[in-house]
Amino acid sequence: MIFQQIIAGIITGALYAIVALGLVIAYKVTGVMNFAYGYMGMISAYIFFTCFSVIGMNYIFAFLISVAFGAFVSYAVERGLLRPVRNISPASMVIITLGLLLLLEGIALQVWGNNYQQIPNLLNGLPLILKFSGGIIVIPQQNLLILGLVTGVIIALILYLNLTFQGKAMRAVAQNEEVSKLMGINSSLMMSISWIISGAIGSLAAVLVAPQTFVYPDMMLSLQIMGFTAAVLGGFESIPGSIIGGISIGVIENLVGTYISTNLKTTFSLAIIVAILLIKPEGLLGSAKARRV
Amino acid sequence: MKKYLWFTPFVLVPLPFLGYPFLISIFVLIGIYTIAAIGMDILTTWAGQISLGNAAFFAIGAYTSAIMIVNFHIPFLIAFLVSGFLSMLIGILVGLPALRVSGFYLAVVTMAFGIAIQQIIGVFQITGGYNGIRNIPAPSFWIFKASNPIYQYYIVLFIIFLAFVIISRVSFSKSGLALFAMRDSEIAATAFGVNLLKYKLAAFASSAALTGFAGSLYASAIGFISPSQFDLTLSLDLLAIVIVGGAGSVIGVMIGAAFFVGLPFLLSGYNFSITIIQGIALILILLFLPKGLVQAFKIGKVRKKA
Amino acid sequence: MILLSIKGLSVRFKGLIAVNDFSMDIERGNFHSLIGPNGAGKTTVVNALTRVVPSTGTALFEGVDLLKVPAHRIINFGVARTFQNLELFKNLTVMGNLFIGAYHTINYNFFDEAFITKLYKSEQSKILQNIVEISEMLDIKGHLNAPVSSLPYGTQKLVEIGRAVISKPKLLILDEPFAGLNDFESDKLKSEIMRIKSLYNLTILMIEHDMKIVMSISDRITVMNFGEKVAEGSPSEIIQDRKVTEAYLGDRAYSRG
Amino acid sequence: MKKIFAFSVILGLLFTFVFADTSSFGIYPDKVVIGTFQALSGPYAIIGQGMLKGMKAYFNWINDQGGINGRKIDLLVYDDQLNPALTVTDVKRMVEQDHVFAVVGGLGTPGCLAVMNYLNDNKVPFVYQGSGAPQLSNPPKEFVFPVQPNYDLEGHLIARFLVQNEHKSKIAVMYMNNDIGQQELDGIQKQLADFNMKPYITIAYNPSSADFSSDIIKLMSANPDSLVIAGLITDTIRIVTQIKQYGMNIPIVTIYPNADPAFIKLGGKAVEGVILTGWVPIPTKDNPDFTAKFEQYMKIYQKSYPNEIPSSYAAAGFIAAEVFCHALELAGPDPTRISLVNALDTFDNWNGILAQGITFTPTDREGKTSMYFMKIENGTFVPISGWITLK
Amino acid sequence: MATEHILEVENLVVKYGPIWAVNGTSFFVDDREIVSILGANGAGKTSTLKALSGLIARDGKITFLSKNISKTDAHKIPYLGLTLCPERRGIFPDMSVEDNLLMGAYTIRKNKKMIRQNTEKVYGLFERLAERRKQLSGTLSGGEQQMLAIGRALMNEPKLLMLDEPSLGLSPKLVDFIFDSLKAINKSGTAILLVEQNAMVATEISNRIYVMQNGRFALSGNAKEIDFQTLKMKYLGG
Repeated sequence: MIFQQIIAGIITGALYAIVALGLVIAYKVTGVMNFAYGYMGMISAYIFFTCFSVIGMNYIFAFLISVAFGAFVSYAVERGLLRPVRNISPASMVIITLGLLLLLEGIALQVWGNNYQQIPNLLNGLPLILKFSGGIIVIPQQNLLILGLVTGVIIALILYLNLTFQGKAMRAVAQNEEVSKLMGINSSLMMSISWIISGAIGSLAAVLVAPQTFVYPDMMLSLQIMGFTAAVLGGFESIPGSIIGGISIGVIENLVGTYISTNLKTTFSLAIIVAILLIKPEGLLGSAKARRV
Repeated sequence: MKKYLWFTPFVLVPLPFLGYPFLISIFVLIGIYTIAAIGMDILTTWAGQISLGNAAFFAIGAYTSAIMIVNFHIPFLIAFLVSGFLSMLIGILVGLPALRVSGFYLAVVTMAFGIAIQQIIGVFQITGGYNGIRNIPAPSFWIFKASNPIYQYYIVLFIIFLAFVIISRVSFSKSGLALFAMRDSEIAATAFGVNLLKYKLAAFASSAALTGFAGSLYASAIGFISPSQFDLTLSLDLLAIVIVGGAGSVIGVMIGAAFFVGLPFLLSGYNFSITIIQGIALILILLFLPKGLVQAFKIGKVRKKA
Repeated sequence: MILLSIKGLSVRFKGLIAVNDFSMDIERGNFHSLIGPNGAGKTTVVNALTRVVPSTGTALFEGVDLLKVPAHRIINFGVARTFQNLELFKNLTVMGNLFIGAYHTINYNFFDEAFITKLYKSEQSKILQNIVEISEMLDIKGHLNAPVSSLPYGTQKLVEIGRAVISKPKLLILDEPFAGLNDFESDKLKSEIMRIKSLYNLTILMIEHDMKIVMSISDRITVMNFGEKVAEGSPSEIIQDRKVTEAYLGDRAYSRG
Repeated sequence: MKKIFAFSVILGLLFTFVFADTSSFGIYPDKVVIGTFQALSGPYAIIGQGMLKGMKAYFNWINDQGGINGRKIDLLVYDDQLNPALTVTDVKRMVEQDHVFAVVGGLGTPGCLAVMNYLNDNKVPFVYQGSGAPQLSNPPKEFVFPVQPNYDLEGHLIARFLVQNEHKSKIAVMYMNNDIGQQELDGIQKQLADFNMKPYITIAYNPSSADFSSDIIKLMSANPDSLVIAGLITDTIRIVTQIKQYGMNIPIVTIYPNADPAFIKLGGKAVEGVILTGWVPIPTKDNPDFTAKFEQYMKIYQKSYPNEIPSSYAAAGFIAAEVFCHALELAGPDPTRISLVNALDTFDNWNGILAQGITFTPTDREGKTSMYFMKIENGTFVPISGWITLK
Repeated sequence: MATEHILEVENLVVKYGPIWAVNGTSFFVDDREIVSILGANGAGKTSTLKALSGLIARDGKITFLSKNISKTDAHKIPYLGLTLCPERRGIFPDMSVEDNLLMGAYTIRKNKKMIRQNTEKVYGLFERLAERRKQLSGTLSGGEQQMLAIGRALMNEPKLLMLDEPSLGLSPKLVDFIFDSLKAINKSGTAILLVEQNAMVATEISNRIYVMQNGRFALSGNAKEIDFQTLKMKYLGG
């Protein structure tokens, strides 16, 4: 059972990881911690619902439209709302994105009402079953899809940031905005791109998790909380850190849920994370220097 | 603003006699949130620490007081004081991480604390699990039972007044200025003898104590508590109240609390989502009135002069 | 008589040696300047002394090793400082900033404040009196109730010095007090500093780049380069010192000069 | 002197609140003002909106006929978002400012429990609660009239059904870690204890969870022969869906709050074959009497909400309105709160349109104690048992 | 072209809030020239360079290759052939040496061949970088970082290279090496505008110098004719 739980934990953790990843990308380049992140994704899930279930579009097409919409919302938010106040204090940043969160929640309520809506799984066939001497591992197809897509996104992102010129330029902006301007890099454009990527990732996460949670205004709340925790655990500046952070939280949660207490699953997981942070305040892969806070 | 401060009691004291008894219950609620938000204010505005977990202190205060009164029949006043004290002790424990982490990291640590406390309360028998605790009697002082909301209103008002008096005395004294100094520049504050350890813990302690007092009043005023009432939203609301109303001003916090607690009642008949208004208000206030709604009144005043 | 004696002070940041085995004595009553090119480690020395950064070595101040004292207790021994890029409490008024300067001299506690005890009243009026005195002397009395961030840069510098002076220090450390001031402001600040020094009987350690001022104001000068002391002496000795010229103008300078 | 004067004015004003005859508040020559609290926004709005529609449909129908004894029903609605803190304030507002005659059909266990004693102490009748909390009926309270079956009772019935009808012995229980789940579990455990059995495995989950993989893995490795899910619609569907995704195939029984078209709509194929309990009857071929009544119900409902299929929450609201109106009629031409209570206590297996078999006595306030089982087949509810009662 | 000023600055003013960092300076750089701006700390040298590269708000007229760039955004200036190698190097510490150089070639990113050539040129100039091309640049020594910063600035073949205190924190030997490299760079056709505290090394390689004090030029002239004693006085006061 322990293997099965770890695998299930990795799949849950993969979702935490990409939420963390999206947060970290935006944070690294623009220094904004986006507390409305999950709720921006939620809007995309509603767009998907509208395209797929109401208008009756093709699944893939609806998927692409909702992700593109999420990217656009993210772009607009960064450009229109957050860019003008880039240098405010962390507390104010929390509040302003919190205001955004309330606003998005309200908009969703107003536009789509508060009934739960359903998005179907893309893959609904028989689960993948692996038998081996120690036991049996069952992975539902939708979870395989999640794992596949998340891995794909992570690999694509890492390749983009490490191999392409533009990706490297974005990393340059994250490390030193002023000097990157001196290289001729349009840092303002890079910031927008980082939010577009972040928004697309958030939408992807929302659409992937929606069949499980249903679509409703608060659907992303717990995913967002865990995504944040994962990002902090990973060091908030580090992309590999956020992935490791997300997956380890997923696994910790499942193991705690199995062997310690179901009721206190989240509590124990959070306690472990807080303990790690107290021992290593900069997170697992964070660096002690130059924290952007 | 200061000039017109004397006017406030003349508005607040006779308020219950407007003739809308149910309104008083709302005023009581606004007052209780004001007390908790003053606690938040001390932490954020005064000491510059973020907390996304203050709902936990609210819960600790409410549950301590409710358990003492319902299960052990301890007089309200004692339960009230103990709940503030216990919150304070736990506040100090939570403050310890604040010495190691700051900014967003602290926000996440306190958020984790808030979520954990909510979950822990749901698990134990003595707290009534997810069922919560019911039939918590109204605040009483020996034979006097403040079951009428009017009495509760004056009790709450009195506590806010006390908090206001203490805050106004402290704000230009050693401890208040030391907190401000710590917030503005830790390095300079240290250089002039401010012990960061002591003041960070003191900020957490007093914030937790005030929030705990508010929780105790809440339990007795509402008469029913359950874990779902003390969720992340409450913590965020407390923070938002401070920001909207005006950081650092008791009157401002009151206005903020009225905005966040009172407005939903006002709009409960209409089919319009209150969060849109709250969200827009938060954003606009942060963009244009970084010192909160209080600043708007100030601006009005200056214009009149000019 | 020596007021502060630094011996073997070293500061390392992650393997990088910022200050290496630095020693220096400051005579009581002296105006002692610490100079050197950018990145030589001057501010690091001061940060080590005031325990902002961890360090090894000793710094005996009237028999007490400052390097063993926690940062917030340094002021109690009579060492006050200003900061390179102004570390004022920017949301407080000038009065509030000066008040914190006197923080460590205040004996009342929270309960005295809440209940306005006799002790509170007498201490509070004493401090306010001090604040007024200092502000009169520095000619910033008119700004007492102004938020400090609203003041011109030069005035903010004065406030920062006032905040240090009100703490009644024996040793006052000034970190680049003249940076960013125009000639007029510099002259004014220079005379203020000299006046304060004699009035309060201060010993001053100053980091400064403006050589004209350093040469005209100092009793003694220590020169640093690459984290080490390269020279020490009176202004006239320093100006002749080959190592100083090297440090400032580059190592090929002497051959040409 | 001035001070004393001011003081006595204040005291006088304070006392005006205390003395007043309240027994016929809310009764006017042409109308009766009653109040209700419903979650019209927030996560439970789907329930509150439905329930309110059912109530309004019935009251509209009654009012169109001229009301009860010449008085129309005037319903005040407050949105408490199923947040008990708001419920308390809203109910105080109804009682103290709006002077409602009675509170009819409040939604949500936390809110109902939070205000039941307040209403009882203030002698305001509280008819029908959208909650199955046993505390409402036990101990009985003079002014509180629960109608819905309570969860403890339901737990008993489910356990008995699984053991006696379905011959299951390894019964797993997944329950929401809150009052509803706990009470269902209590009922199941007590009933199983009577059979000298225990639940095979019990798993508590948090009401806010969305991912049940670790719980399902636990379940799979325990390998039970049946599963009871004591949770609300969304969690139950999540669990059922994920169980199916994991390829697990066992009989699943869930509780009556889920017996709603939304359960099928949201659950889709995954909820096929799930067994539910019900207390609001559904029309079938072998029950022509009730089928006629059900058609009447649909007619009444669609008069207010044309072309809309009522949810089961609407049915609950409808029943609440029915019970109240019938009692008001019995209470005579000049009803008081006391006479309403006395009228309610005469209900003996009373059948209205939808309301079936409602009984109240001064010492037993469990209005409805019988239930039946149904199964989801081809996207509809199909009854698979007759009425079952414990008593 | 050779006699025309490639860079001409008229009446440059830089203000930080109430502080005037640069107070109306005018100067020029000719093609293939090395010009140094000398002065003590806080004199306004760095602000001058930041103003030229568009990083900070500035007043006055800046003409580069007959184009007015006084309002141009910072990230557009390198495209014109004007590159600043910033103070304290400003390398990207979490990137490899090679990637750092690549960032320097951002303006010519479409021309893969030219990038390859220029990279080899830089490696030829600084062999130690070639040895460490895969290393994270944050782990390099101070001298190597300076080489990297200069190399990076050369990657897009600027017409005028501006350097802000390349000698900062380096040992005398390394300073010599860096300045010899600058001479070589200049020989291959790049004009250099140098800001330095280390006056003597700077003077040695410069054609002309300006000495800055409190945001103004206190002294200017041909580097060979400058009087060392006067210079020393400007530095040490006294």
